[in-house]
This record gives sequence, C-alpha cells and structure tokens, in this order.
Amino acid sequence: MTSIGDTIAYRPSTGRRGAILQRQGVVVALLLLILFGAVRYDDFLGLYNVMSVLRYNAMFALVALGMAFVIMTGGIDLSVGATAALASVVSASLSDVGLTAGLAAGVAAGLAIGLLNGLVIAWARLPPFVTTLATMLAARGIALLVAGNQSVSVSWDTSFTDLGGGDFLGFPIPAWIAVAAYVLGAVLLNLTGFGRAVLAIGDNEEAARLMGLPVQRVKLAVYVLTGALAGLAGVILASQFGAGQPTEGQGWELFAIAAVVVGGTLLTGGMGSVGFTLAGTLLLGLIFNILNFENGKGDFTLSAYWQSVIRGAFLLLVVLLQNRLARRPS
Amino acid sequence: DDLPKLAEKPTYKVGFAQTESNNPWRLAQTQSMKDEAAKRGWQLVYTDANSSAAKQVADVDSMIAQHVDVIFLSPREEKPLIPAVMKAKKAGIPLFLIDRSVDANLAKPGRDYVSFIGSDFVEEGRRAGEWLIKATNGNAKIIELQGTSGSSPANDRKKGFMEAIAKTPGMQIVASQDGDFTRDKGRQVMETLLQAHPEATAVFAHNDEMVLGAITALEAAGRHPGKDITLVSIDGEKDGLQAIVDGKLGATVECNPRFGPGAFQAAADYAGGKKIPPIVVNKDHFYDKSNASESLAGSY
Amino acid sequence: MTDDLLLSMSGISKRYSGVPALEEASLTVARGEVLALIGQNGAGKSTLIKILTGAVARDRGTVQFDGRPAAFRTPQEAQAAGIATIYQEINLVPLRSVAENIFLGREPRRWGLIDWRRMHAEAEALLAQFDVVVDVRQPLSRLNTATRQMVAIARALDQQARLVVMDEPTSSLDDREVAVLFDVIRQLKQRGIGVIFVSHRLDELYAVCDRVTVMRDGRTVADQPMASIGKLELVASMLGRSLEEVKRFGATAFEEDWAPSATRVLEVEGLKSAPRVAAVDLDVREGEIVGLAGLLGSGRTETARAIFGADRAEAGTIRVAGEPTAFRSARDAIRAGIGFCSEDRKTEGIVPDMSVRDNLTLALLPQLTRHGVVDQVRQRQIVDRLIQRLGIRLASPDQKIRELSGGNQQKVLLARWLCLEPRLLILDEPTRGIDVAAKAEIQALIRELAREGLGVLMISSELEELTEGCHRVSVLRDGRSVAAFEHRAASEHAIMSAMAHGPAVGESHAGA
Amino acid sequence: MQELEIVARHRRARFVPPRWSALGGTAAALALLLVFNLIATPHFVSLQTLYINLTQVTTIVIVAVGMTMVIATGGIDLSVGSLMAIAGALAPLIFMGRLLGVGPGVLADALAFVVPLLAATALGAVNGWLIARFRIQPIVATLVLFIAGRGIAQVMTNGNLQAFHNVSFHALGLGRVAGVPVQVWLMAAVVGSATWVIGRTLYGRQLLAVGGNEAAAALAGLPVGRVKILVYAASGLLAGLAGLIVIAINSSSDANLVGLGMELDAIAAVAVGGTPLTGGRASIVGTLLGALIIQLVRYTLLSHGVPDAAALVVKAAIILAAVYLQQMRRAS
Ligand SMILES: Nc1ncnc2c1ncn2[C@@H]1O[C@H](COP(=O)(O)OP(=O)(O)OP(=O)(O)O)[C@@H](O)[C@H]1O
Ligand SMILES: Nc1ncnc2c1ncn2[C@@H]1O[C@H](COP(=O)(O)OP(=O)(O)OP(=O)(O)O)[C@@H](O)[C@H]1O
Ligand SMILES: [Mg+2]
Ligand SMILES: [Mg+2]
Repeated sequence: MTSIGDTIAYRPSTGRRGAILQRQGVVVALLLLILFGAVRYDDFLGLYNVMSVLRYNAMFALVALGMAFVIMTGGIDLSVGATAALASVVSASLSDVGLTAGLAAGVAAGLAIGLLNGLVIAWARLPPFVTTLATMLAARGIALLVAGNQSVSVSWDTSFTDLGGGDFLGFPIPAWIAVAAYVLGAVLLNLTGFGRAVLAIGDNEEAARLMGLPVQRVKLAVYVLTGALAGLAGVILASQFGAGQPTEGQGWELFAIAAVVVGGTLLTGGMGSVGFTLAGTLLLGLIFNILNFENGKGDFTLSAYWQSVIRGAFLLLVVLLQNRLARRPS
Repeated sequence: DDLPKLAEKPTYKVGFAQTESNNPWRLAQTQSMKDEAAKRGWQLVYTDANSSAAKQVADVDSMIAQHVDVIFLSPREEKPLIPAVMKAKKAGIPLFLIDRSVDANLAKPGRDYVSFIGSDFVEEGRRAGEWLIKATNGNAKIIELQGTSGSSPANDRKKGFMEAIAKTPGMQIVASQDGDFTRDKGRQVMETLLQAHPEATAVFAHNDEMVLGAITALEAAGRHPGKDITLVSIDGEKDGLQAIVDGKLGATVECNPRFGPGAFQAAADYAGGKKIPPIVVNKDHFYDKSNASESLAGSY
Repeated sequence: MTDDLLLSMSGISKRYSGVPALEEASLTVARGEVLALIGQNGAGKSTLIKILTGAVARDRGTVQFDGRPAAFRTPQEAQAAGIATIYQEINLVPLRSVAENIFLGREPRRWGLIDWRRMHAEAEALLAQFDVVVDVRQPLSRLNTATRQMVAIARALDQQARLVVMDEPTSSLDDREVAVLFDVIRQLKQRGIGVIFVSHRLDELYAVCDRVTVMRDGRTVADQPMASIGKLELVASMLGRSLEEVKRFGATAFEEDWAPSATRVLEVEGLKSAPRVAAVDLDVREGEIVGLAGLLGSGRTETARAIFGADRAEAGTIRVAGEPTAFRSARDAIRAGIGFCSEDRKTEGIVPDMSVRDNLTLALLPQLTRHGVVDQVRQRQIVDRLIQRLGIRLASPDQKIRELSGGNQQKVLLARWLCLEPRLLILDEPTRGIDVAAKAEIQALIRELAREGLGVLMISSELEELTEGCHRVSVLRDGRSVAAFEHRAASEHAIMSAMAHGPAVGESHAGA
Repeated sequence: MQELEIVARHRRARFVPPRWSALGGTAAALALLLVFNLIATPHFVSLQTLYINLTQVTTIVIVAVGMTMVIATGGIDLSVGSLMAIAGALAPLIFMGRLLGVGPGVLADALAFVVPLLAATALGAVNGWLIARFRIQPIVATLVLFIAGRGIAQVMTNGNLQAFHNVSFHALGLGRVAGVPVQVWLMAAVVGSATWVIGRTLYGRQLLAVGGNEAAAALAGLPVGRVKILVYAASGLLAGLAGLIVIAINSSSDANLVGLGMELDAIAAVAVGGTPLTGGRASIVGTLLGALIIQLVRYTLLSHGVPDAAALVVKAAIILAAVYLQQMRRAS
C-alpha cells in the first residue's frame, strides 16, 4: 500500500499535532454517541446492554489491535476475518480436549496464517495488500475444508465455553482479554524498542533498514502478532457462540481498518495509537447497537438497507470531523 | 416445565431477529412479520444480522436489553445461535424459532424455547429428488447447483436429495458446485459445467434463483430446458412458477416464507395458556405444471 | 600502515540489472585516518559504501574489517561490528521525534522498557555537543534539512564505532556547521577511529582528509596522500582528462559579465508567508541573476514557494512584469511565465518511473496536446533539442529518469522549465550534490540563459556560487530581507556576516 | 558550452528493454493454463468455451480497467461493487417507468442506459472529491460508499429483485454482433480506449505523473485534484457499465448481489496483471491478462469438479505465484 521512499517528505500532511487532534476526534465522537444513546434510549446504559456490547466487541477489538500494528508498519492485513474463522473451526474441533488445547490450537492456526503473511511480505517482498488478499481466500478455503462446509460444534462439557461466555469479577472474560491485550499492546508500542521499530518502519522503511533496524524480522513479527490476535478472536468466537464458524468473519478486515483509521492511525504508517484504536472499535461497534435500539423505539423501523446507508454516512462524518480538527489552525 | 411464561396483555413488544435481507425469500419473510405486527398493533423490534451468526446473537442480546416480551428468531445457523436461545431463556423471555432450527442436542423445544415453526429442508430435498426420479424414469445424469457452502439449507437439501436418489442406481450426479443461491453465479457455474458435462440430462438446484440462472445458461448454449434437460428446484418464488408455466422448469418445492400470522398466533396462544406443539412444520406445497399457473398470482 | 589497517575492500564488483556500477573497486582505511572518497556523480561511491555496510549485496570482492574477513548482510550487522554510517540521502524517520531518531534501535532502558526521560536528556546533551539546540521531543520533520543532517551525524557518532562513514554529510550544511563537523572528525581521528568522507566540495577535503581515493566509472583510479595532489589534478583524475584540458575551465563557470536590461520581471515587497517568511523584498530584472543568500532555515525556500504560488502568501505584493499577481497554485505561476526548480530533486522534482521524455515535458504537455492527444512528433523534437542543448547524457529519452545520474536528472528538470520559455526561473539549490563537471555545466547554462534575457532567482548555500555568478545577492535572515549586494561589491565575508548578524534579532541557528 | 563538451562523458549506452517484456510472466502463466486445459479438460477446444470465458470475464475486466487507472494514481477504489449495484438497480426502475415517469419505449431505454452511468460516474467523482479535497485516504473514502452504496441501491428497490424483459438490455446481455457477444465487443472497446488514454493522451501522462510523484506533479503545474476526481469518476463509470451488463445477462437486477465482492476480483486482476499497487505505472493489457488468468483458473477448477473451498486455496496460490513472478522479473 505504501510506497517505500528513502527520502524525507517535504511536509507530511498530518503532523503530530494533527494526529493528536484526530485522535481526540474519535473520543469526542464516542462520547457524543454514548450520550446520544443514553438520552434517547431507556436501557442503553443498562448493565445488560453494556456487558453484552463489551462481550461481543471484544473480538473486533482484538482484530483491530493487530490491524493497528500492521498499519503502523505501513502494511495492511485483509486476512484477519478469514483467519479468525479458521481459528474458530480449529479450536472448536479440539474443544473437547479442554480450554487450553482449544485455545492453543486456535491461536496456533492464526499464528500460522500470520507467519505465512509475514514471510511472504517481509522476505519475498510481495505487497501486503495482495498477499493478504490471497491468504484471506486461502484461510477461508481451509476453514471450509476443515469444517466440512458447516459449523463445528464445540464441547459444552469442558471449560472451553467459559472463555467466551463466562464472567470474571462481574465483567465478561472476552472483555478482560481485550483489555489485557490493549494494555500489553500499549506497552509494546510505547515502551519497547520493538514498538519504536514498528513506527520507524512505517515512517520510512528504507531509512529504518539503514539505521540498522531488523526490518524483516519486525514485519514478520507484526504479521504473526496480528495472526495470533485474529486467532485469539477466533477462539473467542467459537467459545462465545458455541461453534467454529467457517463462514464467519466476512468484512471484519474492513471494520478493523475503519476502526484503526478512525482511531487516528495514519494509513500510510509511522504514526498510531493503541488506545484510540480501542475507541475507534467501540465507536463503530456501538453504531450497530444504537441502530437496534432505534428500531426498538418503534418510531420507525430502519431496514438493514438504511442501516448500511447510515453506517456509511457515519463513517464519512467521523472522517471529515477528524479532517476538520486536524486542519484547524492553532 | 421451566419455560418462561408470557402474561396476557393487550399488546406486546416483540423482537424479530432476521438473518439477512439479501434475497426475495427473506424479504417476504420480514414483510410478513411486519404486516402481522402492524395488524395486531404490536410493537416490533426488528434486527438484521447481515449474514453473521455472531451479530445475530448480539442482536438478540440487544432485544433482551430492551426487555421485549417475545423473541422470534430465525437462526442463521444451528449451533452458533444456541447462546441466544439460552440467554433469552435466562432472561425470562419466551422465544420462538422460525424457519430454521438450532441443534436439538443442545436446546430443546418445549424446554429451552417454546417451539420451532418452519419447514424441513431435508424433506424439501427429498421431495425434489423423488420428483426427479419419476420425471426421468430413474435415469438421469444430474448437475447439482448447491447453495452457499456451509449454509444449513444447502447442507440439508443436499442430504435429502441424496437420500432420495440413493436407492435408484440410474440417478447419477455428474457435477456438483456452489452457486451461492444466486442467479448470476448459478448461470456462470451452469455455463461452465455444461461445457465440461454436455451429457447432463437433469439439473437440481437448491433454490429457484440458481435454476433461473441455469435456464439462461442452457438457452445460451442452445439447449432446450424442460425438453432435452429436466430441471427441479426449491422455493416456489414467482419467477420460478413462471418458469414452470413456460415449460422450462419441471417442478419446485415450496418453502413458504410467510411466517407472520402463524408465529404471532402461536405467541398469542402461548400467552393465553394454550399448549404449543414443540415443532410446527409448515405445510409446503409442491408446484409442477399441474398447479403452477393458478398459484402464480399468490406467490412472492 | 598495514598493521594499522582498519578496513580493506578489494575486487568489489556490483551490477544493477546487468549494468555495472562497480568493477573491481578497492579501498583501504587505516586507524585514525580520514579518507576522502571522491568521484563524479554515478562513479559508485555510495554503492561501495552500501556494500560495506551490508545495505546492498555485492556480486564479488572481499572485505576485511579489523583484521578479519567481514561479510555484513544487513546494516544491523555492520553497525554491531563497529561501523557507523551517515548515508547520502538523510535516512531518518521524519514522523518520529528527534530523540528517537538518535536512539532508534538502542534506546536507553530501565527494567527492559524504554526510559524516555533519560533518552530525552541524553539526546539533548549529545546535540549540544554539535551546537544544536532543539526540542528533542518534536518530530524530526519539523527541523530543516541542515539540522536533520546534524541529527544524522549525532546518531552515527554516538555509536562508539571504530569506523565512521560519511556520504556527503556537508551537501546541505553551511560553513559554521561544517566547521563543527570538522572539529568532531578531528577528535575521532585522535581517538584512532577511521573515517571515510565523501564530498563534491573539493576545497573542504584538504581541511580534514589525510588521503584521497578517486573513483571513476565504478573503478578505483587513484589513491594518494591528500597533501600530494592539487585540486586540478583531483578533478582531472575524477573526470579521466588530462590536466591541460581541465585547466581550461575554472572552478566555477561564471566568468564574463553583461548588463541586464532595466525591465523588472519580478518585484516582491513585504512578502509574508507563515511560518518562516516575515518580510521579504526582492526584484529581478530581465537577463539578471539574483542570488538569495541566508543561513539554513532562513526562509529562502519558503520565499520561493510563496512567489511561485505553491504556498499561500499572507501579505505583501508580488508583481510579475509589472502586473500585480496572487497565484493560487503553481499552475497560475507557470501560466504567468515562472518556473521553479525545487531544492529536493527526489521528492519534488522527478517522477521516477516515468521516461526522461515525459519528465522533461511534464509542464509543457498541455501545449503539446491537441484534442487531448499528445503530439508525440513535436514532443520528440523538443526533447531531442533540449537534450542536445543541455548536453544531457543518457542512453535513450525513453529511459526512466531514475536511472540517470543526479547531475543529469537536474538538467532534465532545468529543461522541464526551459522548454516553457519562461521569463523568470527560480532555482533552489540547483547544484546541490552535483559533481564538479556537471556543476560547471549547469552554472554555464544558467548564465547563458540569463544572457539571452531570462531572469533568474537563485538560492544557494555556496557563497562562491553566489558571489561569482550573480549580478546581485539579496540576504535573508529569519524570514526578512536584511541586505542586498551589487555584483562583487561585497566579499563572501560581508555576505556571511549579513546572514549571521543582520538587523533582525534572536538566535537563528539550528532551525526550530 | 564548447569547453564543456570536453568533459562530456558518454555513458555506456544501455539496453532499454521494450515495455511489453514486463507482461511476459503474466502471458506465460496464461499460456501454461491454456496448455493444461487443452490436455486435461474435456470439450475445451470450442468456440463456446471461448465465449463463455470471455463473457464471464467481461465485467471483471471492465471494472479492473478503471481500477488499474485508480491504482496508477496511487489510490484504490473499494466502492466499485456498490456502484455496480446502484447502476443495476436504477436501470430497471427507469425503463419500467417507476422512476422519472417515462413510459416504456425507446426514450425510457435510452435513459435507462444513460442515467445509471451518469449516477455511477457522479458518485465516483464524489469519491475523488473526498480524496482530492479533504485528503482522505482512498481506501477509507471509498469504504464509505462500499458500505453505504449497496444500501442505497437496496433502499431504491426495497431490496426486491427486479426481473424484467427488455429487448435493448437483452441485446446488451446476450446479443451478438458478427458472431461475437456484444459484451465482448464492449470489453474490447474499454480495454482499447483505456490503453489509448494511458499511452497517448495528456490525461494519461498526468495520471501516471500524479501516481509517480504527486508533489512533483503539483509543482509542475498539473491539476492534481482534477486528475484524481476524473480517475475515480472513470472508475465509477466503468463500474456502472459493468452493473448494467450484469443485469442485462440475467434479465434481472438484484441490488443485494450485483457486483458483490467485485472490488477484490478487480484488484486481484490488476495485481496479477503486474500493475504495482504503489502507483505511477499502469498496464491495461496486463490487467486484461490478469483477469483472464483468474477466470481461466475458475473455469478449470469448476470443470474439474474441485469443490469451492479447495478452489479458494488454489486461487490464493495462483495470485501469490503470479505476483511473485512479476516481482522477480522486475527485480532482475
Ligand atoms: N538501486 C539502483 N538500481 C540501479 N542502478 C543503481 C542503483 N543504485 C545506484 N545505481 C547506479 O549505480 C551507479 C553508481 O551509483 P552511486 O550512487 O554509487 O554513485 P555515487 O558515486 O554515489 O554518485 P553521487 O555522487 O551522485 O552520489 C550509478 O550509475 C547509478 O545509476
Ligand atoms: N517549524 C518547521 N515546521 C515545518 N518544517 C520546517 C520547520 N522549520 C524548517 N522546516 C523545513 O526546513 C526546510 C528549510 O526551511 P526554509 O525553507 O524556511 O529555509 P531555507 O533557507 O530555504 O533553508 P534550506 O537551505 O534548508 O532550504 C524546509 O523544507 C521546511 O519544510
Ligand atoms: Mg552517492
Ligand atoms: Mg531551501
């Protein structure tokens, strides 16, 4: 996606100040949306709704976290949704052995796809967009083959389903997992050499290489990480819904890309934030919830079609809002 | 039993969790639910899962959060929707499954949800198979156009059809490919399969849309559907019946989408304390040239 | 010397898609020695360096470093072995902070995690050693080219290396910064560290270098003590010409003089364009070359961009041929007869994958087009004519421009504007990073064009180029016009002091 | 000047490879597939096989040509499938008289061709405008219409499948001229004119310059914004045309399905055809070959009864292999 230049851009269109404002844009939008929901719908901030929204969106948060890292290196990963589907199938097939086996198998499946992506992109130097487009097809195909074209039941006798359906300290376990992943992700990005290398590579890959950074290894690691996170999301998918679903996960990649961009990460790489990616995910995820509540209000019924139109318009609105904020003279 | 109760009220707030809205059948189903709600003056909370089982569970969650009285769920898949059924039960909301069911080993009608109202996909496939055996005197080289890989109607219709033809050795499937339940894909797949298997004498499509695509492909290849090749499919939509009237399609098994009246009545009866049978199988028609033209007007 | 040998490269060959870039090149550096590596554009200097550091794979040849055979496969390995490199194009990451750019890959840590506070403090201290005072938390992209170059130097020198390689570190530095750099090089020398120093400014080599290696067409053609060879001999050796041939033209090609006409093509008064241009007054007459001098970051480039309409002018008047103008885009300026050659050839000049032919006619194309279709016959004629006129050396006009040497790329860009027959040409650092021969050609060309009536506004950081080549020199400081000198009325010294101590107040060094 | 001639150093003339050699890998892959089919696929050698493949690939080629130009400017267009749906939904609404109130007839048919194309072009231009004016990343800007566009088409038709019998559209979908399907002529015309635009016209050069170095193009006075808006408009127009063809073949328009997943097919064709996703270069013929490869792979797998799931894996492998070969050729 990004061109690999080896000189300094004259003046990057978004400086750091711009990016920070952009990111604040997402928080402002998120708060406004929550406020809107709270005022308009009775049970919107009810415990049940909050918990189920968090439980459901944890999967997307994990996928978006991986996507954020990939995008920060200037890459992209279109295979995350299919990878999650594959992982859900694999982990479901092994769920009768137990949670650990299912979890390990699912994450390993994601890791394998990530490894393939990383090797092809970092060593064979194929463009990420095409590479992950291909592995998206491949992962989907493998998932369908492994699953025999239908959903694979998980075992309800082991603790496997606790991972997706259980609570810990009154808070959904998938949400705990997502929170932990984001904390680790933020530490990784901001407090380790690896994180800095990720940003440097996205900023100017050739320069990063000449500065002596292990570019290929970092890129490999980022795709592996993304694959593993998608795998984890797949395990949660299987565990939460009680089945490995080879056809699930379509469009997750675009959702994740949108969430990452809305979270203020530069699509060309080199600048990004872990925390605001979470805000971006919640922002986009809440839209579905809000639309369901709107239909429940009964003033009028929004068909699935109108929902698409509204979601598109909303995305445009948020992106334009960011644009205004980023351009506002100081 | 431990099924949630439903109090008698003049009006209810009911949820209808639709799977997707990308084919005429689903549209007709949604319309029927909406019409019935309007007729009874009940408030309908309508959600659309956009072909995602996971989202459908989240949709049911948001209905529970909104304290609906009854949930009608048209589950996208058998297994992944189990959590939705269980959550509704736990929240004390009676739930009816319509048109597709969930895994009977994990959730039972009359115990975990009130009842399943719908068609039997396996039976549909079987009826199509039986008709084809008769129409071809037990001798056919069949091209099968399957529904979307992994979807339960595709799996079940295939299963029923295979069961039906298993006992007749002359019935032979020469090619079987995914046509994605769509007219365009059905046409393209048919075009290609016809090149590779010009010897085919019959087509079994998992739905009418694909068979209509196949007819276009056959005609473009100079074949005469209905004369030198026998076609059978499932759904009974208007264009399908028209094709029967035109003599191109042999027969189609109805899969009626008009669930509204039956489903709402079941809920009303349930509130009134009537015993609801755990499985209510729709009476599906069978259309061939004997009855297609008279049914055309009332089809969807 | 042999026992002191730090690095020896021999028999190095490298081909790019079958075309040789290096053929049996060799090079040695002793401990505590500063080696000058020179050659024309495209001679293979940078390639040799990249092979040394593992940034590029060699086809053949051996490398001995510190007495042991070395085969670095990545810059990382070379760095670990004790080779620090400042590459030719500033290779830093612009969106990251200054401190990160210095410490990337070896960040100070505490408990395994980056210790930001220490990193910032150390970065500040390190830059202070180079007389650079900036906020190290800000992104590198906020700094001007010179300061970025100093950051790159600081990064390399902080690595405790045994060999420091500098590929044209001074091309964007002014004299003061060069002096600082040379001080540092002398210190390195004392500590027994070897240095490879590449530059096209031959004069400065004598100040620090012990020995010189000359490359031509991918081969090493000379290797001598610096003191034993004169400048003309160096040039002769670089070009592969006899001394007599070289003597026939001077160091710069600006010699005779002529009087410009009285008609003004450009008048600028009180130009203001945030954030760097505050109040600039300028004028250029037909047939006149006006130089624009100033320290790095004094706002010369931004002034040029504002005149050309590439940036917005907030205040002031710009008149072109007497007409007040307010260009809103480069298109407007081009229509009014102005051309602008940017200082950054690579990111703002060439379209790398396009042919020389299309690059050259990029701005002219609309005039070569009838009903939307490019008249290829006319295009060919014009391109051929200019290639000949400017002496651009290439295999074919259909070649991609990125395959050309820097000097020839620059000539193509000049040709891009000349074919429009402009009345005013703004040249921002037209000879930066260009070898002596190409530089002389370009300077002669500028002069010839001016004599034919073209007005030229030339930005340059080389005072010699300004004092010898311009009719007048206008000096900027902190975005303000602070002085103007008639031709040869002022010495380089006078201009320099105006650049540094003009009437404007405040310390201006080091950009941000 | 004369003195300077002395220092003129003539570089070794270098062999400049002809442009088509970059297509060698793609062409070889296609040839390999053909040979395989000649040997292994029954009934492969027939005019019918040729026409089936050509008609099936038509819409991908038409959309991919637009995509090639968009990618050449360094962008990407995810909205093509949705624009196909919108055009496909509009046409029957118009000739069946539900929109614009024109009764069935020649005028209605003409409008049914023109209006959807205009609408798709205009929406494409909006994409370009968002990208040029607000500097929104192309992938995000076109994601908006990717999501909303299909919704718009569905809202227009209420999601209903519109079946129709229309002579003009029937001709577009299934008619033949000189024995060759009309759509194939259309495809040839699109490929031909795009090749001409890229190779011969001012706009073609400007397109490549903007993709090759936007800052340089702007400083050379090129109308960068206009170039971008135009290219997305062109992509929209071609997507609209493809949408009309799809509904014409099927004699029905289904807003839910027309063009679904087309963006990925088109991008894959462009990539396999050797146009780099980084911009600055465009190979229309390469894209045609790339699309033909993908089509022939699909045909081969289908006629050999390979199940859909396995076909996905094979398709992935072919895409990777083809792009890898391209890369190798370029590097060597
Ligand atoms: N990546 C590349 N691909 C193809 N050719 C290249 C590449 N890099 C360098 N070359 C060619 O190799 C030759 C040597 O280039 P090199 O950059 O080493 O020259 P140099 O001596 O550093 O010149 P300069 O003084 O302009 O920096 C040139 O002909 C150049 O065009
Ligand atoms: N505060 C800043 N914000 C953004 N960019 C800056 C800033 N300061 C300097 N620069 C960059 O530094 C470069 C030089 O600045 P400027 O054009 O004002 O000075 P100049 O006299 O032309 O110096 P130079 O010789 O480096 O071109 C420009 O490319 C500019 O983008
Ligand atoms: Mg060099
Ligand atoms: Mg400058």
